[in-house]
Amino acid sequence: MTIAAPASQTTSSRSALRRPTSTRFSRGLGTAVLAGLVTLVVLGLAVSPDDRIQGDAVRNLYIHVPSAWLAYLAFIVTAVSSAAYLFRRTRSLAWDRIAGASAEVGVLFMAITLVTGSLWGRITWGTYWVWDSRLTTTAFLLVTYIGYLAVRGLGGSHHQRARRSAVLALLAVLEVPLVHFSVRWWRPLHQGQSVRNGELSDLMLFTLFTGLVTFTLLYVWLVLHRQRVLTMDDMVADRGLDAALAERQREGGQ
Amino acid sequence: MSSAWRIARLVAAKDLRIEVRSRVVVNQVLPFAVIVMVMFAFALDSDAVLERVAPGLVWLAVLFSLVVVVQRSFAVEVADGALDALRVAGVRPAGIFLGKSMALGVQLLVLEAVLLVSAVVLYRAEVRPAGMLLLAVTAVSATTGLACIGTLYGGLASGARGRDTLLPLLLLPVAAPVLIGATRATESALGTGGATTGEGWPWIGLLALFAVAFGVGGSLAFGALVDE
Amino acid sequence: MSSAWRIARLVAAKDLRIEVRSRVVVNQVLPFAVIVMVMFAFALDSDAVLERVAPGLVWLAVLFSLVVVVQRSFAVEVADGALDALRVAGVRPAGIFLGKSMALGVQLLVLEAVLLVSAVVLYRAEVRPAGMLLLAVTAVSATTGLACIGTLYGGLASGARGRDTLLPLLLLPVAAPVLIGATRATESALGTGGATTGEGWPWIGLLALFAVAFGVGGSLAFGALVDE
Amino acid sequence: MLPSASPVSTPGKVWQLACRAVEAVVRLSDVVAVAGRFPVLAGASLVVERSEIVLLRGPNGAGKTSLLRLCAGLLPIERGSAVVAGVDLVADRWAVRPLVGLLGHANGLYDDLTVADNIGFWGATVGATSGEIAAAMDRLGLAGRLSAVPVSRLSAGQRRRTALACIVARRAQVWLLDEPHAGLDAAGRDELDAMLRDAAAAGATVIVASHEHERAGSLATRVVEVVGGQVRAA
Amino acid sequence: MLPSASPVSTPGKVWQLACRAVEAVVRLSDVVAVAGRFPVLAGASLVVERSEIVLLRGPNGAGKTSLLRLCAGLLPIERGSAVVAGVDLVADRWAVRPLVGLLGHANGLYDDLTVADNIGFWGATVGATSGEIAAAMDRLGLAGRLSAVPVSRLSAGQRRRTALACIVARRAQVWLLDEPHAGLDAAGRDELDAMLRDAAAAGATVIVASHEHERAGSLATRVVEVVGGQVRAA
Ligand code: HEM
Ligand SMILES: Nc1ncnc2c1ncn2[C@@H]1O[C@H](COP(=O)(O)OP(=O)(O)OP(=O)(O)O)[C@@H](O)[C@H]1O
Ligand SMILES: Nc1ncnc2c1ncn2[C@@H]1O[C@H](COP(=O)(O)OP(=O)(O)OP(=O)(O)O)[C@@H](O)[C@H]1O
Ligand SMILES: [Mg+2]
Ligand SMILES: [Mg+2]
Repeated sequence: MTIAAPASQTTSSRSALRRPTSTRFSRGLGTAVLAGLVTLVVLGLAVSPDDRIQGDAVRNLYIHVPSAWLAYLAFIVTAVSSAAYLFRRTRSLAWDRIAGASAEVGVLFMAITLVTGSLWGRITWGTYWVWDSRLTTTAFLLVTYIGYLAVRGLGGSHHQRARRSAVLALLAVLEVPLVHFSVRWWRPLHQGQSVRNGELSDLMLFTLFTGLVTFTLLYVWLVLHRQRVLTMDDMVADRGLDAALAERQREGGQ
Repeated sequence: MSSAWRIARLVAAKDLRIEVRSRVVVNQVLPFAVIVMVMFAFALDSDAVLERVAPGLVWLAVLFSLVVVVQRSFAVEVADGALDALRVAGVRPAGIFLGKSMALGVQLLVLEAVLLVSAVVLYRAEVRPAGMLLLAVTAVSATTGLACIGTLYGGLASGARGRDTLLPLLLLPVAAPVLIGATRATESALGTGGATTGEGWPWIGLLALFAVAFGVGGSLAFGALVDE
Repeated sequence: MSSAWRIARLVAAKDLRIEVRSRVVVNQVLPFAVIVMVMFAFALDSDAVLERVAPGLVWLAVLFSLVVVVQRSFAVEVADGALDALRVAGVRPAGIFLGKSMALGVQLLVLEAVLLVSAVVLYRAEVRPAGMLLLAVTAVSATTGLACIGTLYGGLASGARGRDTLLPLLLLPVAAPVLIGATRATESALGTGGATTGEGWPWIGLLALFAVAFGVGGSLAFGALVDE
Repeated sequence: MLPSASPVSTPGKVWQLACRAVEAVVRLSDVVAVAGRFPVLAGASLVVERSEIVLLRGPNGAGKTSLLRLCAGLLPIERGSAVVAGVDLVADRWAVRPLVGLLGHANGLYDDLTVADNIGFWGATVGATSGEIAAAMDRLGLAGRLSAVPVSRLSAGQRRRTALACIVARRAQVWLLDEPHAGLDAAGRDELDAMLRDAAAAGATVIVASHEHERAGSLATRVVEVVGGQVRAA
Repeated sequence: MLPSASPVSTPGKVWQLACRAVEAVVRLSDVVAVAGRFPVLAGASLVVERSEIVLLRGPNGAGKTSLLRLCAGLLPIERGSAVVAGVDLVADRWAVRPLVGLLGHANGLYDDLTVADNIGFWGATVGATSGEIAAAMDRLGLAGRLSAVPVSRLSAGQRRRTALACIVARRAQVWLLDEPHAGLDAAGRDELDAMLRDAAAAGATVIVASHEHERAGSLATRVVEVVGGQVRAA
């Protein structure tokens, strides 16, 4: 059961927490992201040529692939900052919150990959879903990190949460290479390593690159904000604990 | 570490003795696994199909049994606060992890043996002598991996209320690669769909990788996951 | 008897409330069953096969879930001696049996609905409007049968004797006919492999027979099983 | 909550009204009962009159719990005869159950349900009104914050209190309590003793098994000793 | 079985030998611990010297069990500081465990195993010799028929005895006992008290939570009151 802190408590904590989650830097970053998205749309929809086989469908690439790669990045960042938390000398809840925020964003990007992918599949393969290795492993990766977020929600003290989820993150990240190399291993229907094999025209590559940069900026921006929000959540929880303590100590009174 | 091994042997022996005395796996899990195989046979009643998918089905049944056995394996620990007692006994979690994994592995191996036999009987999947070794190696490496994963997430799931709901969510996605690898390896061991034994060994690599990764990872992580 | 019904309703409500509070079935069994479906699809990769065996797989997944749900349903009773307390409450065992069966049935029905939907999604099995009624009747009658068998089985396994006897093992094969019947009926409801709706109804007869037999038999036998 | 006040409608009741005048509420003679293959009761004889409070004491494993479970109709009778609340247990172990209230070593609570849920359910099974249930709850100090806490989160004593509330909610004529004081704090113990005295005064019969001789001794009107599955006067 | 006699080889031990002279065995100051979100300990402070026998008492739900679990390193510390047997629990909750013996409300036994199996297992985990195990078993009267009975078949008190035997088999320096008398018969209680006095005399430190004030009070060298997650002198 959760502690329902008295109204006064929550409002006071709110007022204390009523500083915005944005700083000048993050505002600048935000505008950069917007600019990037605009250019990406222009490049992706107008400038870049359509594919000789896939036609316009190929434009999906510019969202699909960057979001997939950013999801990888997000999960790796989660793992790294989890390790940083577990490492005694750098132990700090800040790392844990970064890990959490990054995982949330990663799940978002992975979901985008799935959606764009299956839409793309409908066009090119004529079906939303096939039992292809990469598709399935991707789906499993998504489930795994949803599980990770669930574990973060289990409750207990901040450090309990941090320790538990950090360990889990280090295990979960093992699945990323699995997804990446799955196409090599069995039943590849999905695109192989087409990008690095120079199957794309320069302009397409450039557009893809723009997408990559934009999504990276977007990722950083999202993580910054989510991480700050998580910090505030912890602060509110601490205030809730204070209220609960007072109540508990009063038990003796009557 | 030596003490961890001593503990591991103790815990494993204890878990196996519990099974010997209570026979829950033998009397309840095993029959269900077999029934599942029978049901498969009924569900897809064309021999051609059956023989082709036999390996996959065997490993599916194994995976299903895994969940039940893991639940059981931690139920006996939490029933009367034994898990706490273990923690207070100053036992390093690595020891608990390895011990329970070993016991789990043994039970799974028995299950797999029975399931393979019933697959041979029900699905007419015949085992080539050439495949024998491959089959054995597959079973062992896959089982090791599954046992480690199962123990790890079983431990996490066996905490306070609400934990247990996480078991499949965490367990199955991670188990999936093992399932796939084991299936492919078994296929080539049985020569399903004309697969050659050679094709099998790479998969063993994957399985071994998993087993090691989760064996080591688990021994390190278990403490953090079960301990509050 | 009237009091038996009152108790049955109470027990059923209690079991369902436990589920609502602990969400074990929704959060644990359901994802488990769905992921099992996914794995099926993965194990037998060809769409053609998949679509043909979809009904069988759905009912297999139901069987899987049945085991887990039954174990859970009796775990909560024996955990703290509640089963004894129920007996002392002067509750006729028929009441307990019916109550637990009803709760079990409801949970199974939810599971089946979800599994059917995921079968449609994953295996591209499409439901013909004509088959709808047949499908519903199948689900209900098969579920009733399974719920009764499951409760009996659980009572046996958790009762004082069940532990060391092989009785639970004997009860298991009984589930098979129900699943076969349900599979065939579902096949003809979905028109799998060109089966017509007409072919389904005879199976419904079988299922209904089973449901009644085990409903009545269970209500009479349950007392003897759980009471030492 | 007065046992005699409430009309209980069960087969056993009529029969039992008929005999109450002439017969003791509990009459065991040379009862033998086995668990597994072990004779937990080896020729136990005990007679308890109406509104007595009897204390069973004796070494661990002597058979106290078994005796109480037998009186509640949970243990089959191998030899001898047993009549409780006018019901012949050899003939019918079911009829007696609505008339007795048993608190065992285990609490018989559902971990996932809240305190209120549990007491509500057990009250309902014996047809207690919501009023009686509420009364039971705050008599045992479970009315406040605790009523909404899942039983799994409770402390040992709070669990015991919940179990007691479940028993109190039913209007039993024979109370069978197995170490009821265990885990209760000082206030809880006083409350419990008061409840038992009230029940006895109102015509119920109380049998208590306990190892806390000072405490239970002061409560009891009579003390008997259980040893090796037999009952001796102490 | 004498705590001080046996050389225990653990990281904490060295450290602890270093400080034993200067420091109390248990030193909690303003400890806050939460379960779920509930503060089971709300600023508890307690100092216990070597070979003291301290009785914790207080109402149900006050925090006694939580306090004992915290001393055993089972409960994470939210605020405040705690040092047990020279181990700082905030820094390392593992090192303390080989030095303490905890008997909780639950017995920590495996139902399907026999008494001998259980005691053997728990003894082995802490490296007790078969001699010590046998000694523990017949000190608690479990040597005979019972040793081969599955724990699930035991009576409540016999289970408790088995759990005690498991604790005794390990040579703890800090004994943490949660209502150890509950369920034990008269003989068992005397035996238990004797064991605790021996242990204390041999230099161990004993903390007992109990509601049986007469009994435990006579055993204890000091009594403190736990209320609302805090500790008060009584
Ligand atoms: C639900 C369906 C899909 C999912 C879940 C999915 C998932 C992914 C993932 C995870 C990646 C990153 C691969 C890596 O670099 O590790 C990726 C890359 C890619 N996907 Fe998909 N995809 C789907 C459908 C499609 C479709 C239908 C196409 C086009 C026919 C496609 C084309 C590509 C291409 C070209 C890449 C870049 C490959 C590379 O160079 O690495 N995807 N997809
Ligand atoms: N299946 C069995 N096999 C062997 N012994 C059994 C079996 N079942 C019960 N017993 C024995 O029967 C006795 C049970 O007695 P019971 O539980 O009534 O004791 P009790 O007087 O309640 O003891 P306590 O004071 O410890 O509660 C115990 O000695 C137990 O060992
Ligand atoms: N998750 C939780 N939610 C709400 N309350 C909780 C939770 N966990 C524990 N509690 C409360 O914390 C307290 C636990 O205290 P503890 O078990 O230490 O009591 P105790 O002093 O041992 O009581 P007893 O004498 O009954 O054993 C109880 O009041 C319990 O209700
Ligand atoms: Mg007893
Ligand atoms: Mg306590």
